[in-house]
Formats: sequence, structure tokens, C-alpha cells
Amino acid sequence: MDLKELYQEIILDHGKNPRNKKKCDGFNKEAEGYNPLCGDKVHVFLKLDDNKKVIDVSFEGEGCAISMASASIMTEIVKGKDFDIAKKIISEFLTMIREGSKITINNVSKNENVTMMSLSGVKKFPMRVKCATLAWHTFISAAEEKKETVNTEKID
Amino acid sequence: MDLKELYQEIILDHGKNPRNKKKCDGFNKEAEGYNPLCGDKVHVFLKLDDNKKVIDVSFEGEGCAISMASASIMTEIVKGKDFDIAKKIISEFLTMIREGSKITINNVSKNENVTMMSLSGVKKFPMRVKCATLAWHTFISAAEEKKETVNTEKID
Amino acid sequence: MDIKLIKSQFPIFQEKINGKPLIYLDSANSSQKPKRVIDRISKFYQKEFSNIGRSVHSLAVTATNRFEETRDIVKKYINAKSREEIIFTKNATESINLIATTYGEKFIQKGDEILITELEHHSNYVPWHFIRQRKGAVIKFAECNDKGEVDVDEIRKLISSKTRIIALTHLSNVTGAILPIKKIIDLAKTKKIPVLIDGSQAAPHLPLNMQELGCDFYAISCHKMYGPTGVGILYAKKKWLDELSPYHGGGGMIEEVKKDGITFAESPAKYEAGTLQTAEVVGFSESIKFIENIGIKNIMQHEKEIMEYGLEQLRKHNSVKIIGDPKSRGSIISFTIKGIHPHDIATILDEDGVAIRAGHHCCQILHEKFGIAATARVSLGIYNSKEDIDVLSKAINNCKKVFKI
Amino acid sequence: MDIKLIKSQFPIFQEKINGKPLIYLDSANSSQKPKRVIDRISKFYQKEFSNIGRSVHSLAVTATNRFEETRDIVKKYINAKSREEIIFTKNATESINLIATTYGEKFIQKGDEILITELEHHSNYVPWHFIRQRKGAVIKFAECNDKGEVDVDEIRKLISSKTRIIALTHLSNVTGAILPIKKIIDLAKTKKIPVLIDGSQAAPHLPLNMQELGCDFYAISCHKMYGPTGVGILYAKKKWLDELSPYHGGGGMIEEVKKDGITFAESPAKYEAGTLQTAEVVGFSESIKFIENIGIKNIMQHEKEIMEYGLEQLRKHNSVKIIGDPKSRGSIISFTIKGIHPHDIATILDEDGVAIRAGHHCCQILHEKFGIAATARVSLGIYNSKEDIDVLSKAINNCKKVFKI
Ligand SMILES: Cc1ncc(COP(=O)(O)O)c(C=O)c1O
Ligand SMILES: Cc1ncc(COP(=O)(O)O)c(C=O)c1O
Repeated sequence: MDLKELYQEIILDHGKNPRNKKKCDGFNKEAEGYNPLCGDKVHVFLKLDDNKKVIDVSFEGEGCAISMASASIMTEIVKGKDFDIAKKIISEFLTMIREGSKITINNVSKNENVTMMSLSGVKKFPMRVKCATLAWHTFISAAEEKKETVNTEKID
Repeated sequence: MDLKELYQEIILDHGKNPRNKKKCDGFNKEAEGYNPLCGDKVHVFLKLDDNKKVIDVSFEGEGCAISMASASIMTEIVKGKDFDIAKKIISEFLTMIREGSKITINNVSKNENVTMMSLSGVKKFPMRVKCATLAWHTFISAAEEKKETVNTEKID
Repeated sequence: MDIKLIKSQFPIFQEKINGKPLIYLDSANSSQKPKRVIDRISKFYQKEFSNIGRSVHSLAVTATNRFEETRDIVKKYINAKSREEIIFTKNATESINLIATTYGEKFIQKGDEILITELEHHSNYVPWHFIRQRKGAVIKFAECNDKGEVDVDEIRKLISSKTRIIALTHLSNVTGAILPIKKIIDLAKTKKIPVLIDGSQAAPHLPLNMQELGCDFYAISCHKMYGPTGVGILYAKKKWLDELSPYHGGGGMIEEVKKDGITFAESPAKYEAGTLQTAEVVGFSESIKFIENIGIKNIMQHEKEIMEYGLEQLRKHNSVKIIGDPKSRGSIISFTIKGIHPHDIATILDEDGVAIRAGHHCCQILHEKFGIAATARVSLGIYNSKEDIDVLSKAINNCKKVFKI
Repeated sequence: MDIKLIKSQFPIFQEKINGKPLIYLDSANSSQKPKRVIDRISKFYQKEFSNIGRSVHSLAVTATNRFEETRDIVKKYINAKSREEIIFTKNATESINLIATTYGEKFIQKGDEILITELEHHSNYVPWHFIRQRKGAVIKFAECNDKGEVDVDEIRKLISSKTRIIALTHLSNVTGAILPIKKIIDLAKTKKIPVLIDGSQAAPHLPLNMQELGCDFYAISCHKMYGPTGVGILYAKKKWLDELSPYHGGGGMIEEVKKDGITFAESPAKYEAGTLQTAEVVGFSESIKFIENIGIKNIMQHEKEIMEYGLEQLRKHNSVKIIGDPKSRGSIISFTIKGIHPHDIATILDEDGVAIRAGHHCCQILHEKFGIAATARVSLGIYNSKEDIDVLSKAINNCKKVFKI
């Protein structure tokens, strides 16, 4: 049943108890994301060091289980990684969500891979894809210091 | 065949050789009529005496055979009659065009009755009804000194 | 009244959604269409189609007659004083924009006040916002109380000598509240302030009587009235249509066109530029016949029964919170479930074939007021039954199961 | 190409007009609809209908996909750069009003010049007239020559440092002239003046390639393209849609709505307020497929052949005068008959089942220029054949007989 694929244990857990849902200490970059269709909002806070390594990352926001879980998972995945690597991972993640492909990049642990893949169920729910991708886009926007709010109507 | 009813000999004759198509001498009232759908235009000139008798009446204008014939016939019918009687005749004429009734008023000669009835064929051609009634409305407008152009979209 | 029989007139209910029968609870968004409406459109294209009002050939005459007959049918259905008061637009949104623009342009100046309510759909706020921006006017929002209603006193309080128009919804598309518009219109009349009613939600569910209401403008959305998409109606008192400027410029709305000036046709032509939604308008005549055949009173009564059953069933769920509790309620129920976001609810319900809407329903002001980003909304049509509510209720249980609540 | 087979796809040709087969020569007014378009609309209502873009349930997903797929199909068909450049309106008239209003509001000031031509349909003049009135701008009319054409030099002559926009028809709906719009656009580019093309008549008959043309705006009327009524298209370069203000305000075109301010969605949503013409847009996807199946080149060639045969046959009638003689002509022929008013011609032709249009065809400026109040107009579609012209020719003989010419 597709619903079980969508609302996997991992997602329900992250949705209910999102990790890193706060303003992280000493963040030096941030960005907002917005999904005008649903009203989902996410605000990403990011601490990059001079070598562009993600020292810390967190988010605030409100939205459906998918968007909150997705934001929570995103913070776990990218924290501690170099931004360039994080960007590659995110690119694979977005392709996975859109096209149902596997994640093959070897910069993520097996565990991380499983966690990211827990969001693969949204592919069968086209109206929910944007919920799953919002935080990831917003992270990149924060790191690259784009001025505008990420708007799911403008991306994807 | 309906076409023969529409384009009766009398109408073709009046259409080709309209009577009283000029500015009549000494007119003291006038009004314009316009059919925005077809572009038919008619300008009625009218000489009423103090007793409201139609001393002279004429028209200028351009339009289809029906509208020109109808204007020509109108001038013939009302000329020499008291305005109040002309108004009654016109009222019967308009009902005839709309509802296909006969003209029973006894202020018109048998000949005049036949001439007016020659326009009865338009009833079967709803898009042409306004062509047949424009001049008659405009005559009344002239006599009653209404300011606005008669517009077939506003009447009927 | 045999609801099964009525429902069987809607072909869509033969479809399966995720293998389940369709339980359509999203009629406030757009209603489904009965076969006679769908067939009328087809037949029109198949046998009668031509552009209207311009050509003198037989097809054009037929098409024009069918189109204009619909205007008469609408006039009669809403009891307007004259057919010239019925303008066909593309949706209720255009109807409201038309008035906001033409009335606003002429009668609203810097510092003038536009009075709307916190319940308004974006379609009855954004057009006034444009006027606010262009003219430097002020928009005042009549407050909505805890029950999701706006009462006459709230309106009275906000009326001032600068109020130029009152624009408000007849029936809230979120709380379902039916506003006391007759009283508000009567009040406004004593102050000589024109009133625009957004009837998008009311028109499918309440009797409409323009002469009795006495409002100046009334906007209708035909696709919510079992009608085709692409048609809206603007009712406006004749004096306004005479007084206001035209809106869209183009073919059909002119009287005479010269290089240095243009004169315009009278209404309704004045406000209907270009080729109209001919087939859709003709199709809509069947929607009104459909409603009239059942009788709007019967529709109201049936929907009320289902709505009340729905409230009862929803209230049985501890975790469900119903938004607003209006004394007079149309067949709309918005709710939230503690711990489950409305979008997740909608997705899970859909698995059971239950179609509801989740979101802010184009009422962000109201959602902000209630401090929630989104709600789930159940809205009814004549085809709904108590069984639909039962399926809904079971599907809500499923939501709770998925989310382990 | 088997025209009989193509014609058989149009149900209306099974109808009799005054007991005669329908000879439809009024496609410039509105084209007839092939069965696949009619059926698509029915099927959509029967099996897929729901409001789009707002709900997350399955029906809404399907409907949204069908709707947005049509945008992609249109984008591809007219070779726009991106799908965001395709705005669905209710007709070409609205498309032009949208641009005249939003562009005019922002970029046209007192004394500025709007350059149009004497060939323009009222829909491409009245909206600019509104801007002229509101802003104190000037409208300059490029002259149409005896052949019913407007050439590049005429445009060049009128361009000044005050010209803010050039708006002109691609194909005249009276003389049939195809204007050298590519050259005019190239010229305008050197002067940095944006160009709006009224493509209402061209779109059904000529290949469309926005990127090659390079125009800023292009208006299309879907009901003239074998499509449903109630849909038009506005193509606009992305940069304009980003830069101009929204037009209608309402649901779907906003980003965030607060009491003291509103931010707007990006195009296309920015310009598509309220519930759209969902079924009609979806139906239109079949119109494009219909055209593509035949091939626009084949359509052009066929229509050209019939049009030339029509000119030849009409010229055989001494009393017939053809209006204009453009070098490059679309399948439109306007004419007069000495001694018979066009309305009488149309009525008499109709008795023989021949549907033509008579009047000023929403081009009063042009008719005044030619010193005639009205013309009779024959306009072709893919379903017309030489036999239709033969029936027309005989029907004209009948006109002459009735009028004893
Ligand atoms: C050249 C031209 N422009 C504009 C229009 C207006 O198109 P629509 O009626 O679809 O708005 C037409 C058709 O009537 C036309 O022929
Ligand atoms: C209260 C209200 N007003 C206006 C609208 C807009 O109607 P439409 O989408 O037909 O323009 C809607 C429906 O979406 C509504 O519910």
C-alpha cells in the first residue's frame, strides 16, 4: 500500500520529533522557503566555516509531516559535511524524489542512505513532492546566500 | 419560400427607390437611429405643425434593403397624419413585426395596410427585425424630441 | 427525494479513486457536473455552434438565442429586475475585479474606506487591495468572532463617512457561516453605501433573490453551481452598469468606433467584450434547470441534514477540532486533527477515495486570525449522503492509525 | 489529404440549414469543433473533473496535470522559450486588455505614442483607447494601402522617440492581408520598442514560432483554432511577466496575503486568478493535436487552394467587388455586391445553407477608410472545399436574382 511507503516509520518519527528544530548557535547564514500552495514554511539556519564545511545546521518552520520530516532529515544528512559534497548529495536526493532513482553517492553512510530513501514514497504523490524538497532547496539557498525566499512555485 | 416573403416586390422597390430620402424643407424636428450590430443608420427629419400634424417627413441613411425600405414606407405612412394617430399606427406596426399579428387600426388605407404588411416577413428572420423597426422608433424619437440617438440595442 | 437517483446523474461517480468509490467532499472548491450539463455542451458544439451576436446566418441566430435565453433564465432564477443586469464573466473572481476596478476608479479616492471582512476569500480582497494601492484608499476588516461569523454590529461599528463600499461574502468558504447580508444591506442603504456580495459559496446552496436583497452587486461562480468551468456571473443594478465605465475593451462592447473617440454599447454588451464562453453559458442553463428540478429548498434541507450528521460524527473524534461554530451554517465544515497536518489528512483520506481540500482555502487572513496555517475542509453537494460521512469518519480513523494517535 | 474525412470529424456538418447541407464560411468568426475536442471536454467532466492546483486529492492531481500538460503542449506548439510564458485567458480580447492595462499603466505616460494600424480589430484598439484616455497618450494609426496591407515603411514613418508600443494584427480579419510582422518586430527591436501581435486570425492558419518571431506579446483566440469557447492565450516574454503588475486579483495568484500587504505568485499563476477554464483548456489540447495531426503546412496549402479558387469564382461575378488585394493573403475574402447590402447577402445565402458574416467585422476604422459601412466576408477552415465555393457562387447568383440584378 502506497500510504505505508509515504508515511514510513522514519518519517513519522522525524515528523513528530524533528531534529535540529531551533535556531542553531552562531549561525552565519540563513534562508527562508515557502510553499504557497500548502502554506508550508521552513527557515534554515546554517553555520559554515571558512572552508565551507557545515559546522551546524537547523531549521524552524511549520507544515505537514512530510515537510517537517524532510527538513529534519536534511539537517542530519548535511551536518558535518563539506558544502560541495552536501550539494552533490542534495542533487541526488532531488533526482531520487523526482525520478525514483536510487542514491548511489558514496559520501553518505548506509544509514543516511536509508533515511533519505525513506522519502522516496512521495514520488507516487505528486502534490506532495514539493513538501519533501522545500528544506533541501532552502539549505542551498542559505549556503549560497540567495536573497529571495525559496518558493516551490518557482523551482522544480 | 421565406425569402420571397422577406424580399417582397414592394420592399425591393422601396429599397431601390426609397421615397422621401432627403432632408425635407422646413423640418423642425429630427432624430438619429443606429443599429450597432449591422451599422444601419437612419436620420429622420420631421415637420410638425402646431397641432402636431405631420406636415412633412423624410430620412437619410444607409443600410440594408429592409432598413431602407422600412424607412421609406414609414415616411409614406405617417406623412399627413396627426402624430397621435401615427404613434398608434407605429405601435401596431411594431407588434406586427414582433408577433406576426395583423394591422387592424382603421386610420390606414387598405393600400397602406398592404404596404406595412409587406414587412411582416422579417418575423421569420430574427436578426433582421431591428432593421425593420429602426426608422419607426427614430420617427417617434424625433417627434418627442428625445435627445439620445435611437439605438436598436437599447430598444426591442 | 432520491439522492441515489440524483447522484446517478453525475457520471463521475462511476469512477474509482485508488480502487474505492469516489466520496466527493470538495464541492465548495468546484462541484461535479450532471450529465445533462455535460451533454448540453456537447450537443451545442455538435449541432448549434457558431459565434453569437455578430452574424445573421441561421447557426448564429440559434446560438445567440440559446445564449441570451440563458441570460433570461439566470435573471429569473436570481430574480433580477432586468436581463441587462446579468453580465457573464469567466468566474466570480472576474466579477469582483470588474466592480472593484470600475467602481473603484470612479468613486474611491485617497483616504476613502473599503469595508470588507476577515472572512473574505482572496478574490474579494486582492481586487480591493489593488484599488487601495492605486488610490491610496484604506481597507477596513470587519472582525470575525470565535464562531466564525461577522455580525451586523461589527459592520455598523466600522462604517464611517468615508466608507465607499462594503464588500463581503454571503457564505464563508471556511467556517460555513451565512452572514446576515440582508441586514447589512439595509444598514448600508441608510448610509447610501453600495454593497457587493461575494455569492460564490451561497449561490449553489441558498435561494437567490436580488430584488428582495437589494444589494448593488452580487458575484456568482457557475462551476460551483453544477455548471461548466469558465463562467461566472456579475449581477449589478442597472444604474451602476449605466454609470460605470466599461471594463475590457474589444469587439461587441462598442457602439461606434472612430479614430478620435469611441462610444460604448449599453449593458450587458458594454461589459462583455470579445467572444464569450458561448458553450459554457448555454451549458449553464441546464445547471439551473437541474437545481430547479430538485428545488433549492430541497437541496438546502438535504445538505443541512448531511452537514449536521457530519458535525455530529466529526465531534465524536476527540482529536478533531472544528473551526468555527456559526449559528447559521452552510454545508461547509473546516477542521484540524491534533498532531496531523491537514495536507497529511487529505492525502490519507484520498487513499480511501475521500476527496477533501486542505490548505488556507484562499483565506489567509482568517487562518492567521485563528492562528493556524491550514485546515481540512469538507464541503457538500446535493450528491452527498450520510454514507459519505461514514466513510469520511472511517478514513479519519485511518489517519489516526497511520499517525499512531 | 482527404478533406472529406477531415470534415467528417466535425459533427456539425451532419446538420441541415434550411434543409440544405451546411456550408460554413465563417471560420474567422469562430471555427467549428472536431469531435475529439468535444469528446475530450465531456470525458474530462465525466471522469477527471475537479478544481485544479489547490487540492491534494487524486482527482485534483489528474485535473491539474491535464491542465498543465496543455500549457506544455501550447508552449511547444508556438515554440515559446518557457511554459511560464503561456497565460490562459478567456479570449484574445482579454489577452490584449491584460497587456494594454498592465503595460500601459507602467510604461505609457502623457504624450507617449501607441502605434497601431487601420486594420486593427476593435479588440486591438479599444484597450489602447482606454490607456489613451487614462494617460493622455496618443494613438497613431499606420495607414492601410489600397490593397488592404500595412507595410514596414508605413510603420517606420510613424515610429518616434515617443513610441512606447507597437500593436498590430498578424492577419487582417477583413482584407486577409498577412502583415510583415517579422520585419516590423526587427525594426522595433532596433528602437527598443516592444511589439504586441494580435494573432487571433493567424494562429489557426499559420505556423507559430515565438522565439523566431521575437515579439514581446502574442494574443491567441482558441475558439478560432478548432478549440472550445472561453479560452484565449497570452504569450508574453518572461521578462515582461516578471516586470508587469498582476491583472485580476484573487485566488491562486498570490504568494502571501496579509492585512497590510500582499505578495504575488510568479507567472503564469500571477496572471491566472480564480478558477480557470479547466475543461476548456484541457479540451484545447486536442485542438492542437488535431492541427498537428494534419500539419499546419498542409492546412495552409489546402486553405490557400480553396481561397484562390474562391477569389477566381467571385471575380467572375461582375457585380462583386473584392475588398483589398494583398500580396500575401490568409483565407479571408471580404466583398460587396453592387446594389445589395451585405446583410441582405448574408440572409439570402443562409437560405442556401451558406453561412458567411456581414457587417464591419469589428473593424469600423477600416470600413470608414474604404468608405463602406459593411462587407460580406467569406473565411475558410480546413473543412472547406471547392464545392463549398461552388455553392457560394450559386447562392450569389440567387442574391442577384432576388434583387433582380
Ligand atoms: C483580428 C482579431 N482580433 C481579435 C479578435 C477577438 O478575438 P476574441 O473574440 O476571441 O476575443 C478577433 C476575432 O473576433 C479578430 O479577428
Ligand atoms: C467565497 C469565495 N469567493 C470567491 C471565490 C472565487 O471563485 P472563482 O474561482 O470562481 O473565481 C471562491 C471559490 O474559490 C469562494 O469560495
